[in-house]
Amino acid sequence: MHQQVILVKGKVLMAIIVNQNTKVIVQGITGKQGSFHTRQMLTYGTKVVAGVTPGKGGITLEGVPVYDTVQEVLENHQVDATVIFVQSAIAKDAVLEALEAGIGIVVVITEHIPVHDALKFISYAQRKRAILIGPNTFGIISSGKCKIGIPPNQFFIPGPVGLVSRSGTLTYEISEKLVTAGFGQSTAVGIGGDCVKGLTFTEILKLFEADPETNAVVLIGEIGGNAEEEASVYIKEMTKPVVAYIAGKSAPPEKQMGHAGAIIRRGRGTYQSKVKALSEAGALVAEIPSEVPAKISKLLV
Amino acid sequence: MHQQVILVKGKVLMAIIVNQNTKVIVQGITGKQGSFHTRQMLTYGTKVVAGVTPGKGGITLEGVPVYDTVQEVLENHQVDATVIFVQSAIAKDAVLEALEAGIGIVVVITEHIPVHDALKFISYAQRKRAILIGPNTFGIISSGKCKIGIPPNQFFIPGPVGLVSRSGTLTYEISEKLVTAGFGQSTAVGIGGDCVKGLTFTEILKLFEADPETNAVVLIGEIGGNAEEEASVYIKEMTKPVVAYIAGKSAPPEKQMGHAGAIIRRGRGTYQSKVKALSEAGALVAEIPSEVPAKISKLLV
Amino acid sequence: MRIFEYMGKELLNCFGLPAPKGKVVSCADEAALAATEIGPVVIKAQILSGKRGKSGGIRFANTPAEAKSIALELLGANIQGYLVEKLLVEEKLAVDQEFYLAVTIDEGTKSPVIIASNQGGIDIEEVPENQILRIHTDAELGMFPFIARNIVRRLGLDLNNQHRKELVKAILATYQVFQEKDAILVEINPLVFSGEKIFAADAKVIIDPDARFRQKDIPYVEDQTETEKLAQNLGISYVELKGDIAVMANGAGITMSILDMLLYYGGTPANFLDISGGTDTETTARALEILLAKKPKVIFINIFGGITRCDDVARAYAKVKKECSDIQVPVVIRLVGTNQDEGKRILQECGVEAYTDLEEAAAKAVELAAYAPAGNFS
Amino acid sequence: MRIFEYMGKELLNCFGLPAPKGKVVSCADEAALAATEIGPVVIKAQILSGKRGKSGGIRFANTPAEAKSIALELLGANIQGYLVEKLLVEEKLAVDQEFYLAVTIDEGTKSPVIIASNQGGIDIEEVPENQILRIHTDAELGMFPFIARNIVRRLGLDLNNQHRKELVKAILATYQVFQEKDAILVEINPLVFSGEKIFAADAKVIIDPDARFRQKDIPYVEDQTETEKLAQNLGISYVELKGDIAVMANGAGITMSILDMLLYYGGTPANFLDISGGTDTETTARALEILLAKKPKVIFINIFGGITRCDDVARAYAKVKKECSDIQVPVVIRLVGTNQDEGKRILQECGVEAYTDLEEAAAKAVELAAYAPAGNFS
Repeated sequence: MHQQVILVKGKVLMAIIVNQNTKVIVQGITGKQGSFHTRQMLTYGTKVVAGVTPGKGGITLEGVPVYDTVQEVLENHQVDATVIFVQSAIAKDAVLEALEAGIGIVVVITEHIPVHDALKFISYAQRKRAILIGPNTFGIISSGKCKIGIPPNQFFIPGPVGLVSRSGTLTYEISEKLVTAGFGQSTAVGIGGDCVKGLTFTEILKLFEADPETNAVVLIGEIGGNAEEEASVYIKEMTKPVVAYIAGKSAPPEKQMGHAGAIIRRGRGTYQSKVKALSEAGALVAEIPSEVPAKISKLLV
Repeated sequence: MHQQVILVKGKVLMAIIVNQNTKVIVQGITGKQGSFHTRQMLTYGTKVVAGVTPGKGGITLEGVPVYDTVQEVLENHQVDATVIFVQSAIAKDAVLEALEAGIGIVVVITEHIPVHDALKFISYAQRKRAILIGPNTFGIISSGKCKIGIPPNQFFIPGPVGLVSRSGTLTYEISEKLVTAGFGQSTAVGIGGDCVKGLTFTEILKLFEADPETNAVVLIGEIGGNAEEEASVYIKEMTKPVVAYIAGKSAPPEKQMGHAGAIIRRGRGTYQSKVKALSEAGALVAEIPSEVPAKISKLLV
Repeated sequence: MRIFEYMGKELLNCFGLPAPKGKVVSCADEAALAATEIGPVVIKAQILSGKRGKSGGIRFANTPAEAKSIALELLGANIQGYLVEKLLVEEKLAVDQEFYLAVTIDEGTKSPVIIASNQGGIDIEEVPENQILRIHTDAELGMFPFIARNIVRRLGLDLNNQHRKELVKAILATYQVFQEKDAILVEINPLVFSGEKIFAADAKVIIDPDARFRQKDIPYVEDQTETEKLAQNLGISYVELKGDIAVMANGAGITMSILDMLLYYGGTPANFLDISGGTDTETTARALEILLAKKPKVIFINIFGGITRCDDVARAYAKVKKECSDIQVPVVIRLVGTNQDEGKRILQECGVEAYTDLEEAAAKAVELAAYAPAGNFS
Repeated sequence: MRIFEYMGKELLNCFGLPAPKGKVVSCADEAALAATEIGPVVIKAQILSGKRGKSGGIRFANTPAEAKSIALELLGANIQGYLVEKLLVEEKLAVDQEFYLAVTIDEGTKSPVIIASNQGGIDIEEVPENQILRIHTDAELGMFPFIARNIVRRLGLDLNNQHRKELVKAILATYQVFQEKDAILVEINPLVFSGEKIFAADAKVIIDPDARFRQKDIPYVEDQTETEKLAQNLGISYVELKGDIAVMANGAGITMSILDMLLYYGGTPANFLDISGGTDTETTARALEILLAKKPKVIFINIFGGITRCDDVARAYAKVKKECSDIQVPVVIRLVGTNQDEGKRILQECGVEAYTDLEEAAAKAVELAAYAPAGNFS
């Protein structure tokens, strides 16, 4: 996958996917979420070079020029990544616009995107060899370097822990505990809370394994789906330690997908199945969030 | 593009796209055209290893086993190429079936395929990096080695002339004249008579340029479209001589596509435009078919 | 959004896969009339639950009189927690062969998947692995007849051409409903041959709730309690549970985690309530009222402020406290993030001291619930 | 298959791009009635030809009486070889801005292409290159609003948001007709802004004749002579030309080449007839009758046998010769390929010596035509 190596004044700096030089645009910049988080990203130090909202081209928001189309942005700016804040019904159009224009990193914050739309734009991203994070993700943040998404700024400071998660607020919670315990994060990535996602746990874990700035990884999962079980296959091969926390131990069994879902999952998806797979792969599994910094502390100090 | 180099008993044998070892299946083998031409191909020496007709699996036709699906064929035979004889309405399904199964050479004989279907399967073939010849083509014949398609057997004998054409019977006519004049063909390829096609003139010319068995190329074109003008760009670069014949000098101007077509073609498409482009590129242009062997004769003898 | 069997069958029929001859009825006389027209029938309670057969929701009638008496029995009955309001009265088919067929989404491959088995009519989870086919399609390219033919072949059956064609048709129709109707599941179990024809004898269809805006011709089917509906109208997620500590938090993951934490410390959550979908003061106040109405022993609120502002939530609490003249239930609140100081100040004015540490707050909530008077808990 | 303007406009309207208010009429009273309802109107002859304006096929009427008199004049008239049977009576719009918009297929890129220009209303071939946009789409992925927005931006116009949205809508609708209706051309010239709204003021739509089997809701529109129709029903291609040597051959390329050859030798072809679509004896005999009916000076038949069998064609000749008691016109036949010897034998029995060399045969046909009595040629 993508490992960016950047030379700044002769020094090699690494980060997974994004870094301090990543130039970002915001699609849906004039909406409530888009404008709020553009301000937050700028405050964090992210190089937000432009925004897109059809029909609003020409204005400036938080000092960032707004365009009608992605194509027009690319004629005027160098762009590495885009973050999607548009409403769910038009998200497919926005994502395809970014991919078709050749943007290599697409972070889809929007939630409630129809899953058939997500299937199609994820497939198209693979064809275009682009990195797609989400949908329904908090985004990606390489501490102190670049934040693309919505995590609160104060809980992400540089440090040795890589963080990958399916859930936003839970990640902030654990991140805050880590920071309080003295552990910053190299990069934190939200793979997204929907059933189909662009980057998976495994792909992110591979990047952390190769990242010299990351010494340990925290994986935050949830019941449902196969993602944690599939990640466990790779965790077995990793040289870096992994601490995992899985939410949903007490949640009632999901009613919806029924038999066909069960057939796809083949017994996977439960809290027990995930904890078993992770433990067997050598990950340390925390029972409650506060156990995460404790386990990291044992590993890294 | 694809240049096949095959070692048989230590000797290097070349041909463009197909050769004496190419294993072929026939989709639509039990139809009138499919069965007739399967017999003809077998007579020519083509290695027809299987046929496909849904619902007819299990029978044998001309000694060739028939299956219901391409997938089933591939479980039982090694296959390099397929030739499509199914009726036009289901041609897209048959072509996609072959491509999805991973067959690398697809020759689409069927005519009257809806152009929107052709656009889609040609695009999919590109994605799968497969060679697609046609639709509405007579096929491909590497003289004495392999015939995939419908040309009459007797007019194709081994020789130094590469032949590429948009039209079937006209090709046989010229091929017969060449053979009578003592010039066999290395390979003859029909790019197809429809407005969108898989392989183009230029792609075939490149293969002939690289083929040690080909010393000169005959290009048989028609009025309409840009194909000959686009080929001329490459002919300029070729080291091997090209003789061209364009049919339709006396045809009334095409009524159909009107302005938009004209905008796409920008003045190209007429007899005059094609002859001018070809001549300027260094091709010798024959006025009537019988001039073709005469010009080849001058070049090669 | 799961839809009723008869609706799923109508969709399948639109794309060329028929159901047995049948009628949807909502009174016993209609059931009798349908049986008069059709002959021997199967009568199926239209509820949003599987395993109706085991709960008496699927019955057979040979005469109109029998149909009427069964309908009288079923209509208005409660099966697996669902009120039976409609019945599907359908021809009792002579079944020659049964299949399982479904199309859904495989999150592992990020693509649609067709699941088929020649072991139909029984619970597919009980069918041996090696008798279940899983065929993935390309999300962009979609479905083609050749894929259906491959499935039919790989089912490994000795079928005549007519039956093969029928099965191909059924697979294409099922996939089309999945594709065109934004379904996340279309499941037919069993798919049956009766004579030369194929029929969907059952249909379970779940429509992607996020795609309802463009599937307006599919009627909205309700599968929620009154409180869940109320919450949905507010744009927030609410699920009722059986414990005594009411929970409000922002974010699905953290809310789930809080339920786990309460159990970890020995408590029991009364609900799951994620307010991240609507976080202004007014919506939060309404959400709080939902919790109060359930009369829990303790209310536990956790706000990790991002776009959700701590002061908004604090103001919501203050507002509800004032409107209800007083909140009797003890409330444990933990606030962190955007505008947390202002939020804590507002809460102090209401006499509530906000926590900063989540585990400490959760443990406190469990402790309060353990000592609360039993009568408060409905 | 080109369809009438009003049909194209109906299709566009189905996908969200309206035409000006209008009515299709086939008598003068209806035209007057339409003008009464609509007000000042433009009356457009519905014929399958462009440049109607220059031939008087597009007229304006301010009153119902004017509309009636124009309709009387146009209905039944012959414009550019077409009989006017229907008129489109349409509101005369106040036009603020005009565009050219088309979607067709670019054979070079093997993909759909959208062509747009802000120089609408005039002949697009006269618009300078740098004012014409060509945007290609991915044949598999299709069209999306962002592509339309890119086109609108690149048109380089100073439009307000309402106008931009209207233009995006128009582009999407035009593309959808192209995609959903198997069109090979959808051309709107001009596309106009009238106030805040956009309208298709004209529509030229050509449907892929090979896709008619799945576009059954689009009416069949005839654009052929009686003889061409007859040929089409036989499954063969026939085009009338103005010369005196009737031509029958198998294969479009070779048939075109034969026309060229006849001209090369100083003759003139009377038609293009490619029998490769139907090559049995019966069809070939019927095709031969079509040629005979046109009373040419010479009939020239060239068969290069492949799947077409020379003996079938020879038998067709023998059959027609017998049925017509005799064929008066000289016939030059060249036979090569499948069953050529049997074919030649049959022809010899009819007293015709078949040629083997094409050019020799073509030269002979020209020679015979030059010496044929003039009266034979109608």
